[in-house]
Amino acid sequence: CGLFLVSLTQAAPAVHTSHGFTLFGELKYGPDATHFDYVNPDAPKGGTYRYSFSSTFDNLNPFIVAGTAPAASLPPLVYESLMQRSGDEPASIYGVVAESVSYPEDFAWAEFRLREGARWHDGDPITPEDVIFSLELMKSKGAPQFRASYADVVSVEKTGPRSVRFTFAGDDNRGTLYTAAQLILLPKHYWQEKDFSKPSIEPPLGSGPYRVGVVDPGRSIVYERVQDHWAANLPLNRGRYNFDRIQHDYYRDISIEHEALLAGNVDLRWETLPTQWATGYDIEAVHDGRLVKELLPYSGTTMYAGYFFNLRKSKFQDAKVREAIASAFDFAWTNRMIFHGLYTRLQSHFENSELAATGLPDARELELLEPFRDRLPARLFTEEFHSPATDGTRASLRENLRNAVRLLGEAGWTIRDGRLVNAAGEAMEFEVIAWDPFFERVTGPFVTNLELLGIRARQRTVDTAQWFGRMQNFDFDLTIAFYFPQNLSPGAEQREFWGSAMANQPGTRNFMGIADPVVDAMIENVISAPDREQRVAATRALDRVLLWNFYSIPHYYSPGIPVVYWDRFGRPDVEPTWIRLIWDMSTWWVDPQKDAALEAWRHAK
Amino acid sequence: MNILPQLSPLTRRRLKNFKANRRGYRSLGIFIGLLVLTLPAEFIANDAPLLVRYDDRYYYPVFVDYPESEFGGFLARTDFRDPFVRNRIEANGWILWAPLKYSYRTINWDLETPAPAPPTRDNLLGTDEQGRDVLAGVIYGFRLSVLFGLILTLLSTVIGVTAGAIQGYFGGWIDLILQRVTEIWAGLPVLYILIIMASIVDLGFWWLLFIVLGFSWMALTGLVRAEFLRGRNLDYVRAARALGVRDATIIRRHVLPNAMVATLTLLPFVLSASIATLTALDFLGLGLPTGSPSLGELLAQGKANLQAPWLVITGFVVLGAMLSLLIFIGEAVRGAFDPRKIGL
Amino acid sequence: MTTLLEISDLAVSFRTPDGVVEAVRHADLAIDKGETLALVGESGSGKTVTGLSIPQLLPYPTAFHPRGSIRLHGEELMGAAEPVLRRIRGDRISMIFQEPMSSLNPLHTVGRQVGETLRLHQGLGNNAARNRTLELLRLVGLDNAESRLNAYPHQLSGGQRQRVMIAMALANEPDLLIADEPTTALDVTIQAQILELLCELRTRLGMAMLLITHDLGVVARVADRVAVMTQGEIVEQGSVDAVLKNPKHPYTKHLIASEPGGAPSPCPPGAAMVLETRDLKVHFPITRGILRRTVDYVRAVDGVSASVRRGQTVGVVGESGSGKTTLGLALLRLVESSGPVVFLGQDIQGWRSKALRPLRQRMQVVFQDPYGSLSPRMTVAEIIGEGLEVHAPAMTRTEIRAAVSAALAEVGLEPAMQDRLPHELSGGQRQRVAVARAMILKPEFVVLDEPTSALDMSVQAQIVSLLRELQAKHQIAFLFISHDMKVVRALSHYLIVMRAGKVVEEGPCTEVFAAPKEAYTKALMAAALDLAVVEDAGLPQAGVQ
Amino acid sequence: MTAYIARRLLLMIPTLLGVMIVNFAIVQFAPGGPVERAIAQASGLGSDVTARISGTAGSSGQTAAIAESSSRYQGAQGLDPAFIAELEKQFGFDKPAHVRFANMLADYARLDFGESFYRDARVIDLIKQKLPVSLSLGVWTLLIVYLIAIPLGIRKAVHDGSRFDVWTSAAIVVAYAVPGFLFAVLLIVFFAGGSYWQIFPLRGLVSDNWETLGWGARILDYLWHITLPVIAMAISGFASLTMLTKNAFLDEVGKLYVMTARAKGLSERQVLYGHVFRNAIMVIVAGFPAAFVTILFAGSLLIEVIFSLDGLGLLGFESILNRDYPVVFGSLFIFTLLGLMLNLVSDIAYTAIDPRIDFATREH
Ligand SMILES: Nc1ncnc2c1ncn2[C@@H]1O[C@H](COP(=O)(O)OP(=O)(O)OP(=O)(O)O)[C@@H](O)[C@H]1O
Ligand SMILES: Nc1ncnc2c1ncn2[C@@H]1O[C@H](COP(=O)(O)OP(=O)(O)OP(=O)(O)O)[C@@H](O)[C@H]1O
Ligand SMILES: [Mg+2]
Ligand SMILES: [Mg+2]
Repeated sequence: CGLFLVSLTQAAPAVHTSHGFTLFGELKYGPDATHFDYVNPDAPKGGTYRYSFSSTFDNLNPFIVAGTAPAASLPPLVYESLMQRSGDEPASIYGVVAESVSYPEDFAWAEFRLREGARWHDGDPITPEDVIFSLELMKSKGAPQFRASYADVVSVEKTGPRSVRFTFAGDDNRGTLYTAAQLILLPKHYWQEKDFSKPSIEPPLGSGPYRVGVVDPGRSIVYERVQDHWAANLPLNRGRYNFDRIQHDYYRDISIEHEALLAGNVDLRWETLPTQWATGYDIEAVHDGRLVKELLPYSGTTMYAGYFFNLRKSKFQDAKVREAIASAFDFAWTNRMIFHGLYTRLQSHFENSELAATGLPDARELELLEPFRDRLPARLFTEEFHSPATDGTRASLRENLRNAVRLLGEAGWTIRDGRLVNAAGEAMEFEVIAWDPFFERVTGPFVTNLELLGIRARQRTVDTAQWFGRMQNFDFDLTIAFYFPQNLSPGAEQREFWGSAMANQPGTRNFMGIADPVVDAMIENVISAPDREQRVAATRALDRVLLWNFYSIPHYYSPGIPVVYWDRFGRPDVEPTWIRLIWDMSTWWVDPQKDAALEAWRHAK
Repeated sequence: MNILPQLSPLTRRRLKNFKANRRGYRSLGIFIGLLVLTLPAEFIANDAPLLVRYDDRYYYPVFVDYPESEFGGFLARTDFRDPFVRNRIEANGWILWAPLKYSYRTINWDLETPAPAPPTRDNLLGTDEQGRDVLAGVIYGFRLSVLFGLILTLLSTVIGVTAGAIQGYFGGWIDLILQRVTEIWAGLPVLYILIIMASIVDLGFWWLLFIVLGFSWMALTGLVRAEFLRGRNLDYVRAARALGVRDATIIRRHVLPNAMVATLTLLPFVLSASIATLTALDFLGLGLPTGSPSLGELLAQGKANLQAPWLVITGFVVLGAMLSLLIFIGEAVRGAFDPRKIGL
Repeated sequence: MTTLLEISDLAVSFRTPDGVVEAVRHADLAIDKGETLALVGESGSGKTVTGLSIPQLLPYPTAFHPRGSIRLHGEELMGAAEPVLRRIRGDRISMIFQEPMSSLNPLHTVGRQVGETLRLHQGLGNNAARNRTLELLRLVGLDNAESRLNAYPHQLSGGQRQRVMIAMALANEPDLLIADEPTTALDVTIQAQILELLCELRTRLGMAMLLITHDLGVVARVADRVAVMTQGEIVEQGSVDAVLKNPKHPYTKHLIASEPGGAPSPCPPGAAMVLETRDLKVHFPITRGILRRTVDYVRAVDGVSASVRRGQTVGVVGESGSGKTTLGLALLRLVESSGPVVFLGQDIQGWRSKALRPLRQRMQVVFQDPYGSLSPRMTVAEIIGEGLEVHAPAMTRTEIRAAVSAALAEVGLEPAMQDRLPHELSGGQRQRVAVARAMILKPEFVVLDEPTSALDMSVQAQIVSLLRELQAKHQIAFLFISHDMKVVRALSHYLIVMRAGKVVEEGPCTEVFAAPKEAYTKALMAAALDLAVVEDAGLPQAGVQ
Repeated sequence: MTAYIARRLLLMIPTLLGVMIVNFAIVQFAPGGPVERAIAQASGLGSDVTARISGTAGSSGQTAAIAESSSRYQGAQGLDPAFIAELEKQFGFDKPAHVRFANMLADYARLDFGESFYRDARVIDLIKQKLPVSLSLGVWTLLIVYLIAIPLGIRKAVHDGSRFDVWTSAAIVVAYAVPGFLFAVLLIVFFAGGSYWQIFPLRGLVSDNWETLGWGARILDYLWHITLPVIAMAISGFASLTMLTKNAFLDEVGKLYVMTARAKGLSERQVLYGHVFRNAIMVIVAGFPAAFVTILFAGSLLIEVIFSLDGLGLLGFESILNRDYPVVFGSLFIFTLLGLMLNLVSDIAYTAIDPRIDFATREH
C-alpha cells in the first residue's frame, strides 16, 4: 500500500501544501502574516454587542431542513471550519482547524492536516474522525444546500493521526475543494447519540470563538465569548471577536425593532425599508452623530432579482414580446419615488463583479459568441446592453412604450379595442405572482404601465409554500424571484440555472424554462474554461446571451448595507468588504470612552 | 310623507321614535349622505375626465376606455393625465374633469417628494406608499368596505339569527344537532379554505363575501339561541301557540322582537367586524385582489409609515367616523323598537 | 285622627305617540291613620295610576304630573328626591300590585324576594329574615311555606304569587298599604282570611290602607270610606254606607246597580261532546342543585276526568293552587300531560304541534295572567288580529281591523285603544283584550281562566252577558275557572270542585251550590256566602236580569 | 338535566371527530404542503410567515443577498427526488391519506398529539409553553373589559340619553375604532420607545432576570410587562360589551318586577345589580365562551407580533402558514374541546341563571 502511494505521488509529483487556498489569483496573506489587514490587532476585548432580527427561531441546528434556525448567525460564531475565508479577498481561505492543505495539481483530492491543540469547547481534541463524521452527516442528513455542496466529495478517509483526505470527482474539483475546505466541523462524540435531523434548542457543543449562552427560543440568544478559545491567538483571529457577549434579540415587528434601536436596546440595525431609511431617522440623535447612519460598502456579486417569464407559455416565447413588456417597467421612477433613490438597477446576472458583461464583447467573448451569431440578436455585437430604461419622466416612458408597441407589432401583436391581441385574436393577459407583499409597490406602477400597452396584468401575492408549489408546477406567468449571488468562480451550477436539461425538472432553478442550445453552449464554455481569464470571458458571454434574450426583467440592488448604529464602537481603519457579518461585527470593539459618553447622554435624557 | 299612512301604526310609531333620537337620525343622514356621495365614486374621483371635447367630437372617458389613437397617440389606453395627451386635447378642445383627478389606482407620476408624500394642494390627504392619492382611495375604499360590510352583515344576520332562533325555539334534538354542526363548522380552517379558494378561483368581492359569510354568521347564533331559550317559555309565546300561530310566525313576531337586544346591539359591530375582516384578509394577502381600494391596506401602510402620519390619521378618522355613525344609528334603531320609548 | 296622606288635585298624564293621555284628571283624596279608603271605579278610570303616583312609581318621564300634590305626614312626595322616596317605599308605604303574576322577579326565589324587604328596612340577618318570611307566608295562607321558599314565581299558581306579593307588602308593617286588587286571584276562603289579616293589622298597628278594588262586597266589608272614580276623576267620596246606600253620582249608581247575575241559558240535553278527558295527570318535577336533579314531583293535576259538551259551561272552582290553571292548559295541550284528551272525537294527546295547529282555532284560552300573555311589542290590534290572520287568511287588512274594532267594542273598549301597546293599558283593559283575542275566532271550546278578575262590576256584567250571548249563538263550550262564585253561578251549567289536583266534587251547578256534599266545598261556599252575607246585609240586591 | 349533560358530553366525541375529519380533508387540498414549505425554507425563502403582518416584508430578498456574499453557498443542484422522498417520509406523507388519518386518530385517542414537523417539541408542550402568554393577555383583557364594560353599560342604561351616555358612547366608539395593532404600536412609540417616554418594556412577558427576583418583584415585573399589551387588546373590547349591557338593561328596566323592586325601597344600584342584572346577563353569558376562545386562540395575533410575545395566536397562525399540520390539528383539537366545554358550561349557566330555561324539545 505504501508502495502504491509512493508511485502515485511519483505519477503526479506536484502536490502543493499550503496554509491557504484560493479559487483564483494569489493568496494575499503568507504563512507568516500576523493578522488580517482589516483588523486592529490590539482591539480591546469586552462589552456587549446587541443586534436585532425581525424574525424568529426555534432551532439551534442550522444544518437541517426542519425548524427555523437563528438567522444565519450561529455557525461562524460557535463552530470552526477546516478553513475560513478572509474578508478582503474574493475567494481565499486560510486554515483554522486545518493547519495546512495538500492537493495535487488537478485538485482530485485534498488532504487536511489538523492543527495541534484544536479542540471542542469541552476540551476534547478535534480529530479526523470528527471531520469524517461531519462530512458524512452533512451529506446524509443536512439540508439540500449542504448535501449539494459536498456532493462531489466522493470519499473521505483518515490518513494519519491528524490528517484526513477528501477525494473529489466532478467538473470543478477546484471549486469543490474550496467548498469542502469550509466544512463546518461537528463533534462526533456529541452528536453520535443525538438525532441530527431533528430540530433542537439545546445549546450545541462547538469549537468557535463563542458558545451559546442564554437562549430564549424565539426571543433572544446570547453568545458568550469563550475565554480560553484554542484558536484565539491564530493570526486569523487576531483582533477579531472582541465582544464578550453578543446578544441577538428577535423582534416580530419591524416598527418595534426600529423602536428598540431608538430606545437603545439594540446597538445596530440593518434598515431594510428604503422609506424608513430615508425618512425614519430624522431625529436629534442622528443629527448630533450619536446614532450613525451609514451605507456599508460590500464586494461580491449581488443577488440577481427580477420578474421572470415562464417561457413555457406561448405568449412569452418571442424575445420581442419580452423586451416590450420589460419596457413598461419604469425603474427610474420607482427608485426615485418609492425607494428614495436607494437602489441601483441590475444590469447583469453577475452584477458587482468582474464576471458581469459590460460594454461590447471583447475579443475572447467574441470568439465564443461568433459561432452562434446567426442565432443571436444582432444588437448583442453592436450595442452595450441596457434594460429598457427611462429617466423617470412620463415622456421618456412614452418613448419606451413607443418602442414596445413597435416590437409587439413585429411579434404579431396589435392593439385592437384597447387590448393587445395577436393574430388569433387572443388578448395578452397575465398574472404576476410574488411571495412578498413588499413587491406590490414595485409591481403596481408596472401593471399600470402595461395597461397602456393594452396588456391586462394582475398582481397576486401568495404565501411562500404556495408560491413554491406553483414554481415547482410551473404554474405562473410572471413571477418575482431571485437568484442567490453567483459564485465568483461559476461552474456546473450554471446548468442548473439556465440549462435546457433542467428546464422541465420539478424543483429546478431554471424555473423560467430556458431551453436554448446557444445558452447551453455558453454554459459548457464556462464549465470547461481552462483558466480564470477564459472563465471570466465565458461567463460574460453567457451573461450577454441571457440578457439579450430578455428572459427576465432585472430588478435592482442596494449598493451598500444600510445600517444605523449607536456610536459606541471602535472600528479598524480598513474594513473587509468581501465578508461583513453585521450580526457579529467581529472586527469592531466597544470603545469605552464613547460608550461612557453615550451612557451619560442617555442618563441625562 | 304620503307613504306614512300606509304604514302600520306601530311602524309609524317606531319611525317616530327613531327620528326622536336626533343623534341616530342625524347619523343615518350623514351615513346615507356619505354612501350616496361615494356610490358614484367614479364621477367624483377619477383620472378619466367626465367629458372631453376634441376635434368637434365628444368623448365620455368615464364610461368608455378610448385608445390613445383617438387623440393622436399610439397607446392602447388614454392616460388623460399624461401631459402629452392633455396638451393635444386642450389645443383642439377642452376637458371636463371630475372634482378629483385621481381614482384609487391612479399613480401620481408627478410627485415632488417620494411616496408616501405629504398632503399638497394636489393630493389633499397626501399619497400612500405607492404614490396613489389617499383621498381617492378613501372614497373608493369607503364605498367598497361599506357595501361589503352591509351585504355581509345583512346576510350573516339573517342566517345567524335564523339558526339561533331555530335552535333556541325548538330545543331538543334540533338544538343538539344544529349546535354540533355549528361547532364542526366553526372548526373549519378558514385560512386554508381561503388559500384553497384563492388557488381555484380569482377571489373577488363576491367570492370573499361568500366565504367570509360562511363563517361570520355564527357570531350571533349563540346569543340569539340564548335569548330564545328564555323567550320560548314566556306566557305570550304560549298564548300565540294557543292561537295556532305557526312556529315560524311565533319566532318572527313574538319571540324575535323581544330577543333582539343582542342582535340589534351587535349589528353595527358585526358590520364593522365585516369591514375589519376584509382589512385583516388584505393584511394576509388573502383579501381582495392586489390593488383594490382598501381601508385595511391604508391602515397597514399607516402602521408601517408612522413618519407619514397622514396615512394613519386618515385611516383612523374614516374608520372611526364610520363606526361611530353605525353605532349611533344602531342605538336609535334599538330605541325605536323599545315599546317603552316614546319619541318626544 | 291625623291625616296620613293627602292628595290634592292630582293629575297624571302619559305621553304617547298619539299625544298625551290624561289618565287622571283630578283626584282629591285624604286618608287618615288607620283608615281604609276604598277606591272603586270603572276599569281604566285611573285607579292604579293614582295608586302608583303616591310612591312615585310611574314610568317617568313618560308619565308626568301636570299638577297636584301628594303629602305623606305633610311631606311632599311629588317630585321628591330619590333617597327620600326610597326610605318611604316598602317601609312606610308599600304596594300590592295589580298584576301579581308578572310583578315578581322571575329569577329570584320567593323567599329571597320577601326576605329582601326585611333585610333592607329592618336590617334583619339572614336567619331572622328567613324565619320572618316563613311566618309571613304562613300568615297569607300559603301551604307548604317551607318548601315554597325556594320556589321561583313561575312554579307558583296565580293565587300563590299574589299571596307572596301580599306577604312582601306587609313585611314591614307599613303606615300605608296601597292594595291594588289584592284578592283577585284568591279563592274565597283565602280571600276572607287575607281581608281579616288586613283588618287585624289595621287595628293592631294603625295601618292605613288605600284599597283599590272592584268588589263592592269587599268594600263593604273592610273599608271605612269609599271614593268612586271614573274617567280620571273622583266623582264621589264618603263613608261606605253613605256612598253605597245612597249614591249620588250617576256612575256610582250605575256601578252599584250592575252585578253579574242570572243563570245560564239551559244547555241542550244530549249535546255533542266537545272535549273529554279521563284520568289526566300533570306532574311537575321538583329539581335541586345546579344539575337539576329531580327529587320529587308536584302533582298539579292528578287523575282528573272531565267532559264538556257543546253549549255547556263547566265551572272549575277550588282553592288557589289546586290545579285549575294546569288542568285548563293540559286540556289545550299547552303543558305536557298524560291521559287521553279527546277533542271533537279525536284523541289529541301526543299530537305534534303542527297537527294541532288547525284545531287551535276551535279551542281557545284566556290566560289567567293577561299581562304576561300579551306580547309586549305588539299592539292591541296585532294581538287580537293575529288569530284571524292565521285562521282566516282570506281576510284583508281592513277587514281584520274592522273585526278587531268590533271585538274591542264587544268587551267595552274603544276602538282607538287598538294601537296601544299592552303596557299602556290598565289591568282590566288588558284582561278584556285577552278575552277579545280568544272570542274573535268564534271557537268551539274556550278555557277561561279568571277572565273577570280585574274587572269592575259593570264591565264584569257586560262580559258575562257577552259570554252567555256568544254561547247561545254559537253553542260554544266553556271551561270556566274562577274564584268568584257569583260569576261562576251566573255562567256554569256544571261544576267541578278541585283540591290538590283532584276532583273532590262535581255535579250540576245548581245542585252543588244548593247542597254541597264535601266539607271542602261547603267551606268554599260558606266563605263565599259569608262575604255575600255582608253584601246582602248592606246592599240593595239588584240583578241585571 | 343530568341526562342532558351526559348526552352533550357523549356528543363531543362525534363533534371532535367531525372537526378532525373535515379539517384533515380540507388540508389535503391546500396548495403547497409541508414538503414545499420545507423546500422553500431550505431555499432561503421567507422563513418568517408573519412578514405580512409585521412589516418585515421586503427584507427577505435583501437579507439573502448580503448573507450570501459571505457564506459558502454553492448554488443548489436542483432538488434531488430522493431528498423530496426523504422529506415526505419525515412528514409521514409516504403513506396514503386514510392511513395517516387513522394513525392520527389512534394517537389522539391516547391524547397523544404528536410532534411538530419543524420544531423540537411535542405539540402539547408547545401549547403548554405558549399558554402563559395567551392566558395572561386573554384573562387580564377579559377581566378588565368585563369589569369596566358591565358597570359602564349599566350606568349608561340608567342615564340613557344623558350627556354622560353620549360622551361615553363617543369615547368607547372611538376606542373601538382604533385598530388594536395601530394602538399597540403607538403605545410602544410613546411609552416604550426611544423617542418619547421610556416607561414600559418593549417586549416580552417578564424580564430576562425574572428568575432571580423575589416574589413581589416578580409580580410587579410581570404586571409591568403586560400593561401595554393588555391595554392595547382591551381598548377596542369595551364597546360591544358596554352597548350590549346597556341595551339588555334598557330592555329589562321597564318590566313590572323592576317596579316591584323599586316599591320595596331598594336603591337604584340595588335594583340594577340585585334584580335586573341577573335578568339581563343572559346575552352577556352567552357571548362569553366565544369571546374567551377567540381571545385565547386567535384574538391576540397582532398584539403578540408587536410585543414579541409568543402566544397561541401566533403559534396557530404560524403553524397554519407553515403547514405544520400536527400543531394545526393538535391546537385545533384542544381548542375545539375547550370550546365545546365552554359551550356546555354556558348552557348550564343559562339554567342556573334562569330556572325557566330548559333544553327540552318544543315539538310536542
Ligand atoms: N303607560 C301608559 N301610557 C298610556 N296610557 C296609559 C299608560 N298606563 C295607563 N294608561 C291609561 O291610563 C288609564 C288609567 O289606567 P289605570 O291603570 O289607572 O286604570 P285602572 O283604573 O287601574 O283600571 P283597571 O281597573 O282596569 O285596572 C287607562 O285608560 C290606561 O289605558
Ligand atoms: N312550572 C311549575 N313547576 C312546579 N310547580 C308548578 C308549576 N306550575 C304550577 N305548579 C304548581 O302546581 C300547582 C297547581 O297550579 P295551578 O296554577 O294549576 O293552580 P290554580 O288552581 O290555577 O291556582 P290559582 O287559583 O292560584 O291560580 C300549584 O301548587 C303550583 O305551585
Ligand atoms: Mg288597575
Ligand atoms: Mg290559576
